[in-house]
Amino acid sequence: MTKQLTPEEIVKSFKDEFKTKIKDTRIEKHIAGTKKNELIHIWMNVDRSVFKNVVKHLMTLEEYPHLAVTSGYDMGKTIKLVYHFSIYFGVRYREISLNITVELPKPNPTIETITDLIPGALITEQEKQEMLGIKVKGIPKDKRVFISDDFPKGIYPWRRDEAGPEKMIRNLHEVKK
Amino acid sequence: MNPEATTKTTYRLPIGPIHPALKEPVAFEFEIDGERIVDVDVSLGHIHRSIEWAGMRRNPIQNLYLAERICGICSYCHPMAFALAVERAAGIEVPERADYLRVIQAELERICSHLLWAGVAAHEIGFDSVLFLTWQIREKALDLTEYLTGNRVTKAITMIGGVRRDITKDMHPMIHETMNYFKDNFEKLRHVYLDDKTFKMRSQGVGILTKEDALKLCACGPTTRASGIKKDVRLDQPYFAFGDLDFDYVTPDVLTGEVNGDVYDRIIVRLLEVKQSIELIEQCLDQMPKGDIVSEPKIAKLLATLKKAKGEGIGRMEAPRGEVFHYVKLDGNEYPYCWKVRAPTYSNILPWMPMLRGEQIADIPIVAASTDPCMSCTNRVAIVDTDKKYELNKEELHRLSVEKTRRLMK
Amino acid sequence: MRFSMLSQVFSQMFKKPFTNKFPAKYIPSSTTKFLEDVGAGRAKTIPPVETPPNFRGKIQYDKEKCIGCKLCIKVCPTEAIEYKEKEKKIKIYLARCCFCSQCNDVCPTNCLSMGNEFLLADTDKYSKDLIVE
Amino acid sequence: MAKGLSKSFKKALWVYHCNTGSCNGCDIEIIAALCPRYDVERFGIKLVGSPRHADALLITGPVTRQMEKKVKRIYEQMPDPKAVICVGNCGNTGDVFYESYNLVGPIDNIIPVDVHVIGCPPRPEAIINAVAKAWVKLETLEAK
Repeated sequence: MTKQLTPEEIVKSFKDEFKTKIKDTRIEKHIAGTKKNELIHIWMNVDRSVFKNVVKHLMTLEEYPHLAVTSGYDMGKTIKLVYHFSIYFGVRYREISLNITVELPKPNPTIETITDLIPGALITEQEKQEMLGIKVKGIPKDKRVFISDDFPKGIYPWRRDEAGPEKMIRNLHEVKK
Repeated sequence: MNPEATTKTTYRLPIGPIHPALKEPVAFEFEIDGERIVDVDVSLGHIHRSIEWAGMRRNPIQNLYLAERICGICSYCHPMAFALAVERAAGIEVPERADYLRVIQAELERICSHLLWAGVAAHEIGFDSVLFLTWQIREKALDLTEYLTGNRVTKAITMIGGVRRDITKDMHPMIHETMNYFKDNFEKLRHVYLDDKTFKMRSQGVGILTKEDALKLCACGPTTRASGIKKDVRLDQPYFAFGDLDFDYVTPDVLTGEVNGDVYDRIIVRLLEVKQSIELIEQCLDQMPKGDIVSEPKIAKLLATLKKAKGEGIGRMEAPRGEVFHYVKLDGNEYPYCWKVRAPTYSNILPWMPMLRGEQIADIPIVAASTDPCMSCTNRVAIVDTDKKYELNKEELHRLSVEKTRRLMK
Repeated sequence: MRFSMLSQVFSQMFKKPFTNKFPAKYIPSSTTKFLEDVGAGRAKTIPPVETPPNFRGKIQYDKEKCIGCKLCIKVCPTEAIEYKEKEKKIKIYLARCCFCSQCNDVCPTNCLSMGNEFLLADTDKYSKDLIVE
Repeated sequence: MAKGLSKSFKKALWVYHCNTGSCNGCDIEIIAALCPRYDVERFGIKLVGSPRHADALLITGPVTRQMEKKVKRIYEQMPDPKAVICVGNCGNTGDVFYESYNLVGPIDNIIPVDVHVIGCPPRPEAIINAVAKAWVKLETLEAK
């Protein structure tokens, strides 16, 4: 196993390499059970331009980081994506969750794909494309995953603006008669 | 068309999305070369009920019961991971007794889910008597769930900040009696599943997922542990009271001493996990501290604090099929601003490609079922041929699978 | 052992069957006549598997205690509870209810409780006995 | 329901299960009804793999957009004396999923439903009770 860094060292290693591009990092320690063992979550904001290198740097810490999922939400003028990684699994109490937030401007919400580094990210990137309307550059299979093909094109269900699904909503309680 | 020009083309085999006896609809698209599968393409979304979108229009208490109906079999893990995420976002502390009660419910659900899967796997190979035997044992687990939570399947016992029902002293005899019933029958189940010649023939060397593939595709749960990777959220990042209990990773070499990541190893890992869950429940019962079971009993007050809460949190939990992941962002109004759900099967779909490549058509049911997918389907197969089109439905596909068993038995 | 399941199958033959024969052992020739007999007490149905103490079945509503505070409507995940303006009482549609008993916990005067009747099936989903008034 | 019923229709009611996007809580209760403890096989009820040999359709789940056409096709493929039993509140009124952009409504918007089973999920005995109600409805048709 690679040498295990403490959370502070991890954040420092990111900060040394990307300096100002990493903003408001924070380390959360949660306790659970009677023995009060700690769970560590690291949160950090990353600029879109260096996102791919951040993932490459993360691969140096752990050869195969586990990408759980990418969550995304519409902040009005920008779209925020949160990539949830977790590293150092395999040893008891040692896993650390690392959540990287990337902000995409709404006019052209594009981001590079990371499927060449982590092939497991394909489905979550496809889902972001169809749910938030972002464009993942270089995605190997550009196809809809969860929404059917006859779903109208320009509508993105998680958007809160005019591209939202307002027109499609059906309330199942309307009694037919 | 001169004969030399015709190269051998592969058939496209669409396995229709419609609804086999048990599983949810998902559509496969196989490239078949003769009997061998060349490539697999999966399209999901036939059960997309827009839960995350609906969750952003309801308050967190209502979301608990929305989260519970994401998957009927592991209907405890989703609301619990959601509750963990909201507690971490809003900074709510959970009393220690509630942590232990949550572990008991989690392990009881793991027993129910693994027994259900074992029965279905046997049914896929054509072993209905083993399905009935396994589900007969599972009925006892459902009785215990009903006794503790009031409903056989949807437990409705999670609450943000704790648990809704306590396990008092006079409930302990029923739990111990059920656990002993499982212990006596565990040997019978292990004997039927692991020593049976038919199971060995149909599952050894079939649907192999190499360790490297599993790591690259971020697979999770028993599917990765069967390939020898030590990845288990209960041990890596112990939530609830898993940090206080002593247990270890379950990998096939614990029992057989070697790991080859095929369907047989997945059966081993799941059966060993049932055994481990029984011990965990008993450890919890006698280590459970006194104390109250929820941090804020009055729901109206809890709703008020959640309304003012701001922040984001993630909830990770080890469901019977793998890691369940919830991300919640609260920003100070009644409804959560963002709620992302990731069911374990979400990341076990890509590993199907390396597993199914090179297998025969008759092996599709057992290999697809071996990752215990919460949405796999092998019901209707329409083999598109150049001139004639004929349909194989689950009956024939199942018969194909059973015939293969008989052919191997000769 | 070649077939480890054989020993199970044979030993099962001598055990008492595990089945709980719920309404009757086999189909009665005419179900309507059989149900009338049961109603009249001539015939007896075999009871279902008995439900544990606090089982979450059909909801019971104590009309007098209800003060019309609408907290249950706020917490119900399926919009199954309708508020009747004039008499300040509620009306629960069982066809929409998800039996989570969250309304029982939130009710200040706890006038809602979960019964243990679960044999609820009907040809019309909004029929009289599927709405708790 | 259908016309021209024979005596044997009730004795051997072959059942086809259709999951239109349910959380499979009701589906395992249907399978549990077939397993040793409730054993509906003693009533001649058997789960079949294709709608073409089925007499009754056990349908679960709020119908998603992609499944609507397929549910109609399944309903037409079933031979004529047929009964439709909608298991679980998701199919009756879309239980917790009462508001969505991808669901096309409770099942009786799409196909006529004969018996609604209330419960989330209904217990296996509630499904047996619903099948008994379907027989009563059949007998009233036979009498006509």
